[in-house]
Amino acid sequence: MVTQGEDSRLPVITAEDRTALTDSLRRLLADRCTEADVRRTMETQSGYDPGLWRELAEMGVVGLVIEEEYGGVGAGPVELERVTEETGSALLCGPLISSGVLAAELLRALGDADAKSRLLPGVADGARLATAALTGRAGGWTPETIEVDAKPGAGGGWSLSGVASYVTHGQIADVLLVAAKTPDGIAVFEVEPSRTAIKALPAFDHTLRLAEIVFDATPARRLAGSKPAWDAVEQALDLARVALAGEQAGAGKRTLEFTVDYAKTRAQFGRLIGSFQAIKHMAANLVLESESAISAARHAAQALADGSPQAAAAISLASFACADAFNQIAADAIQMHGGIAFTWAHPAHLYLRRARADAQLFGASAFHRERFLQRLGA
Amino acid sequence: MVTQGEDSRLPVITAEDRTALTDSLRRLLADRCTEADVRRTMETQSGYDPGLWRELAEMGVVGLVIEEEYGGVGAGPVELERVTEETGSALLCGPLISSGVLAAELLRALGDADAKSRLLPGVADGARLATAALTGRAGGWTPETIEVDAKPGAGGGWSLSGVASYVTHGQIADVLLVAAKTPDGIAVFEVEPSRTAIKALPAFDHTLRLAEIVFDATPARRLAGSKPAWDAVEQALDLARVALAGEQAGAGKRTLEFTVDYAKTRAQFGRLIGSFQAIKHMAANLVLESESAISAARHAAQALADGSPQAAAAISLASFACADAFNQIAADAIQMHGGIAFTWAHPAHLYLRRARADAQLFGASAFHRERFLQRLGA
Amino acid sequence: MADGAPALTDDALRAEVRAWLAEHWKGLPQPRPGPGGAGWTTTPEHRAWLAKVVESGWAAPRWPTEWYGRGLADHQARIIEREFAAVGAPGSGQDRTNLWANTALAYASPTFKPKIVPQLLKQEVGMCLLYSEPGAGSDLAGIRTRADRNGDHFVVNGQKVWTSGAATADYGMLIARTDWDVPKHKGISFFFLPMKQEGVEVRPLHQITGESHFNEVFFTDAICPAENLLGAPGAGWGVLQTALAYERSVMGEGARGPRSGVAESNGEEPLIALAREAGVLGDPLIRQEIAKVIGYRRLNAMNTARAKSDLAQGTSSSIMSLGKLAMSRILHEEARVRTLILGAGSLLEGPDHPRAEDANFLTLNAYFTSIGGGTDQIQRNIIGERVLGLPKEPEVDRDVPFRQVRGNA
Amino acid sequence: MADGAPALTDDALRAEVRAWLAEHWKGLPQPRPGPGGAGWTTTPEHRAWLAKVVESGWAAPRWPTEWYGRGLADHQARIIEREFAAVGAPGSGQDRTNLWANTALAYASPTFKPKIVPQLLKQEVGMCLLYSEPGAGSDLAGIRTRADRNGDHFVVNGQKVWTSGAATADYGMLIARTDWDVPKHKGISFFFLPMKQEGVEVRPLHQITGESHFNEVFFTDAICPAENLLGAPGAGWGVLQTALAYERSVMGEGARGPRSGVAESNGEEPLIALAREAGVLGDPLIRQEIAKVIGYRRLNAMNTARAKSDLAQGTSSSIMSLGKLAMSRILHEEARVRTLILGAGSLLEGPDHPRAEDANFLTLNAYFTSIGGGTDQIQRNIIGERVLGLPKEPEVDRDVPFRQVRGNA
Repeated sequence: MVTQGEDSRLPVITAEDRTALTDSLRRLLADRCTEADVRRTMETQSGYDPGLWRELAEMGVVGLVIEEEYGGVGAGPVELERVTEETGSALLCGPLISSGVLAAELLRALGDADAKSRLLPGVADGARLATAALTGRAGGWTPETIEVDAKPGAGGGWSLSGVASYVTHGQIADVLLVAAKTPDGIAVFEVEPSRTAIKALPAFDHTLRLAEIVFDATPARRLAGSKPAWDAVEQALDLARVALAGEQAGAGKRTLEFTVDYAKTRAQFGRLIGSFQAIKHMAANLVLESESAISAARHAAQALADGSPQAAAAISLASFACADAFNQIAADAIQMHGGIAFTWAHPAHLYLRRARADAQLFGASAFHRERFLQRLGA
Repeated sequence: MVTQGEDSRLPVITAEDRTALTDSLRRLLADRCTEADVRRTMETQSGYDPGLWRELAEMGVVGLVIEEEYGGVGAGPVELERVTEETGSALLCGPLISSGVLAAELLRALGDADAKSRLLPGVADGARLATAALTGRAGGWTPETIEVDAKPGAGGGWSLSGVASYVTHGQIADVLLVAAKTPDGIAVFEVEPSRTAIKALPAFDHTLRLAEIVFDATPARRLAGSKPAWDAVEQALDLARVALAGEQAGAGKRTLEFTVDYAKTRAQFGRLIGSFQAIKHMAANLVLESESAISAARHAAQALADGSPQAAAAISLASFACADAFNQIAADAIQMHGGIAFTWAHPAHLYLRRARADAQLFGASAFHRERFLQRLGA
Repeated sequence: MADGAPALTDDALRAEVRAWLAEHWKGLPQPRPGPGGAGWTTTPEHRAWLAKVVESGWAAPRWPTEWYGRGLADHQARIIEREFAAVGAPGSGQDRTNLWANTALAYASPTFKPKIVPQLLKQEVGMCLLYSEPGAGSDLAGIRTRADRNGDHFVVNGQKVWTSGAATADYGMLIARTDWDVPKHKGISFFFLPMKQEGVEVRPLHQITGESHFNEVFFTDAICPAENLLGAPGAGWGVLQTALAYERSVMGEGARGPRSGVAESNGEEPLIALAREAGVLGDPLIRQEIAKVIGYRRLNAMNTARAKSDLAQGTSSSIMSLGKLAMSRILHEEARVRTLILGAGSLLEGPDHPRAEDANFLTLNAYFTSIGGGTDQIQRNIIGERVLGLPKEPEVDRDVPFRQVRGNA
Repeated sequence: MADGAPALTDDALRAEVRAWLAEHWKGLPQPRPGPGGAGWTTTPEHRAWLAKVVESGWAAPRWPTEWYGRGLADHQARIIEREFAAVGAPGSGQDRTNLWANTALAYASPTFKPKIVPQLLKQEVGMCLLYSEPGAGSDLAGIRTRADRNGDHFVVNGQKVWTSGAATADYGMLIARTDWDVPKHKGISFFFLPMKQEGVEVRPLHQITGESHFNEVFFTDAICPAENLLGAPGAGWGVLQTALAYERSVMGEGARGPRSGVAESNGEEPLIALAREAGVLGDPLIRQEIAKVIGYRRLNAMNTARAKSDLAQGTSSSIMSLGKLAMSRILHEEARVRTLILGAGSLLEGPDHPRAEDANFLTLNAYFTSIGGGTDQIQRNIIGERVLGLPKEPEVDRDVPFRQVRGNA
């Protein structure tokens, strides 16, 4: 079933397979990732539901984009995006993007055969959680924001010093990949999490886990790679951005749906509020945002799958379009609900919190608009 | 009646005088500056109505801010702003701001006694039209955009070479003041218009007149001044900006008024369109814009009159707030009118054209937001 | 197969079209497409070619054979369209795109249909739309142009606006009120009105942009044969909805850009090229704004592509209805950003200042999209009600005889 | 002079106030203003001072003398307020600002008024508002809390939300339905409900921000004496409108900013200080956004000042009604710009991340202004209808007995 090119990801699973996968995933999430489940899980320390995680792994969702020889499904960006539309819609808590996408794709992009065979099988079957530390305290996910320095030590080993921040699910990671500055440019290292000082950062999006990690002459293993390490990081970031765009598109769509449902049942002044133009027109504008986000996320996934030279532009377009759309939908949803959404008990703010988090991860909208324009040659 | 400080303009006419002046002006404009008059005047080559201009001069409007000893009224920014609210509301065509404000204030700010006594009386009584050429083909009204170079010649004279553009009413000016670069910085010169090559520029706002002026070793008289010439230019620009802000606030208010009137009489779907929230809420948002513009223009005028150190910030705030408000009101007004406003015969587009012109003159919104922030110490 | 013809395989069909085109298609003198889709390419060579396409059954292959079609399914019709497109030959796919012909096929009377349908497919007659009125802009059901039955014809009196192509049209698709004593949607009838008669006067309408692409049309005892009625008397509202659906679905793709026609350099995005030329491409603020507008354009194109792909897969798509609203935003925003880029340069107009001309023209002409063919506000109602299923507003005049509706007394 | 007292000159009045203040005002222990205007400053010293102010006629000088006033015109009352303000003494101007006292003075019954008015002026009783219900948010006329007459009292059953100060209040200003067989606006009555009784249960409401400033209040056969009815039975809607007008006019000035209370440096604009601290003050994009928000704030302040000045000159001003809508935009935009400045920093929360806490709190709490006290949408209706005189929407339930209104069956 797998025919995976180096620079393009050809369709490896059929449209029918894809539909079957997203259908089962939707059913699983409808059953196991209800609002009550999300609220329960987000209050736990680890921030994910290990039972559900195992089921996701068995379904192939965790190892979706990992090559088959390492126990993954070997699917590509198109399948990934459809999957994250579902997980975003359900506000799934957990390290799906951190481990199964960002870290896994970074390993794949680097191409260090030893690291892949040691690490990927555990990531693919969900037994080990991986993440990647790619930026410093300024955030930004660019080479300039890296605050970790690597020094070569004895016997081919390296040691890292400095700080990485906004590390998604860093506090629960078994496998930690770190981008650090070396005398010959940026390289990626594997670090034993227990050798670092990991501080959980309190996230405004309670369904997310973020960590700041301090390295102090921490021993590290430099990963080999056939391309400049930052190119590999960009490749991993781009796949994570596609996944995130899908999450945003799916979450935005769901938010709009429950808001429209409310407008169809809530009466004020003797009329359903959805009959008022103030509400109806706001909703109509949001349909455009929501559908555009879905188009953008899917288009970016396809462009990446095709190995298109326009893929980076398409991904940055999806990044800012989906972030802006989800934020606007989530914000307007609260306004459209009125007082009821101003309570802690209402789910609308959970989506708004997720929208605000997603809008920052792996680069904010202004960054992506600038990158989009650069990739158009401007 | 006049007690005029050097750096602040104390109230020189009473609130009652001011009300009487704006009331008479409003009556005059209602009679002589109807939509038909505006359309007729804007199609003339000169772009103003000499008969109406004489009446404005007799009423004291043309010489409003010129000192009494030169035949003016000796009023200040507060009176000026109230007057331009009226002229803006009526879409008055003509060089009121170019001649009676920008050029007159530049002469006052420079303080060249000879030039003032030679030029101001004619400007004040409306017999001579003056203007100031303060920027080059890039627009912008900043020192860097000046494209005219001045060289000292024999006998204390100077000669100018280069281009000035966006000169308001340059093609009908009898008196031409020009900012030019000299070896010792920017200076202001008096030039005989007939010694220059003046090209009328076709303006999208048909009620406006713009010119590009080419100087080719044109003889010029350098005007003396007690302060750096660009400071004088800024002083003149700031007064012109206050006048323009008043014009925008008044025109925006009028545009909103006739649009709301339309919404009260036009029926669709068996209802007056103003009863639809789509129209009503757009109008409500525009009330906020319109009233804020009036507040901003009046506040800037008062700050300038008081000689407040915050005057420049207040003026730039008024410049961008009034420009943005008038543009939004004029744009939404067309949408609210529907098809009828898409015709040449409807006045809405005349206001939109004026809004677009006013938004560029003497610096656009982005420039003023930046200047505002700088003046706040950022 | 609708007509019981033997089923063709896709490959056989493709081969047949290719062979036919290879034999008949020799190219045409430079085509001159009319403005806005309402005009016609009128060279004799062009018409001769169309006649040949129609008679060979390629013009409307989804239609039944008795109406110049071949009774083919959509996907086979698209094979034909693709082959025509591949060689640049016009005339196929009219069963999808020819507003006039589709409307006539669905609703024309048994005596009128055989006359008009071939003329429309062969584009032998010019057409225009006679919908909007000065008193009924967004509210088309509020029209007051009247058509009164008189024996074998109707007598038409009233006024229409925003008509393009009226001066040269042979027929106008007209909605007029034939019954004033029933609620407003129920008293409207739909006609193919002959335009070249004394009772029809066409006057140019001067637009906000200074152009005159549109007309006002006045009817004074104009005559329309009864057989030119489409659908039953009083059933015109339904006919109109069908006709409007065609228009709206294409409006998201076809709005006008800048007027000057200044050649854009080397295929670069026009806004990037403009900013580069104006020397402000390095301005971070302007860069963000440009990115937003290009983004809007691309998102709309992606939405349209997704809608088409959904349709091709048999899934009906609600995305299509978003195009017009999206295009309205694109045009207004592009006008704003062009102005931002030009700065003081936007003060000017005329042929010596083509960039300013573009920005200013677009600023005004964007209203053609945000007002024309149903305002943005109406479009949001449609999306809210038809796509999202939100409840309608209470309609105060829905059940009231039209004579009693406010403003019609 | 309303009471036939000898007319005082402004100067004489000013001298009198100054002399009185000089004799009596010795300052107070640090005042503790309650949140949002709904709470009270409750120190004994404070109350003693207020009692003195009230008894001397300075608390409500525009009111008639029999109600602790002096029957003065507005401009003389303002002289008194300015003298109090000059020395920092509280308690004057209550005829302008004390919502509860003004409402009671206008509408309380002859037996209740003498008891409650002095208590309110002296701030001896705590108050809360009992308007909103879960089922009636924007549509206050749709309330379903009922008050049924039973001899000399009413029996109240139902539920209210978004009440602040309910736990400590002595009375709540309550709207409840007393007649279900008339249209919805006509069956409502207005009460001063005693809060400290068994039938009233107050539960905290957990807000979107995680705070609990508000309560839900449940009534189970709560008792309200009939003399506590304000206005006639069924005339509560008019009383409510008067009371709401007070609230709206101050809401534009009093919305909450950031929560953290991080000290802003040297009086610099907070957004400028924040951007400087974050190292992004040089970012041209962020500079534009900061300028816009500071601009909105200043424009709103200018509007408010102009409205007050118009009022002082006797011209009624419509600008006041804009403040709440303006403040809503200010808060939402400031939240957005704070987020832009912080970037990834906005991902965090909690005491170790006060800047992020500010931005995130403001993002959520801005809805308190854009939803609470009438949504922005309702506010736009009010501006459109009351300021611009635009026609109302057809109201489907205006003339329908409340029992038959949708959702009340």
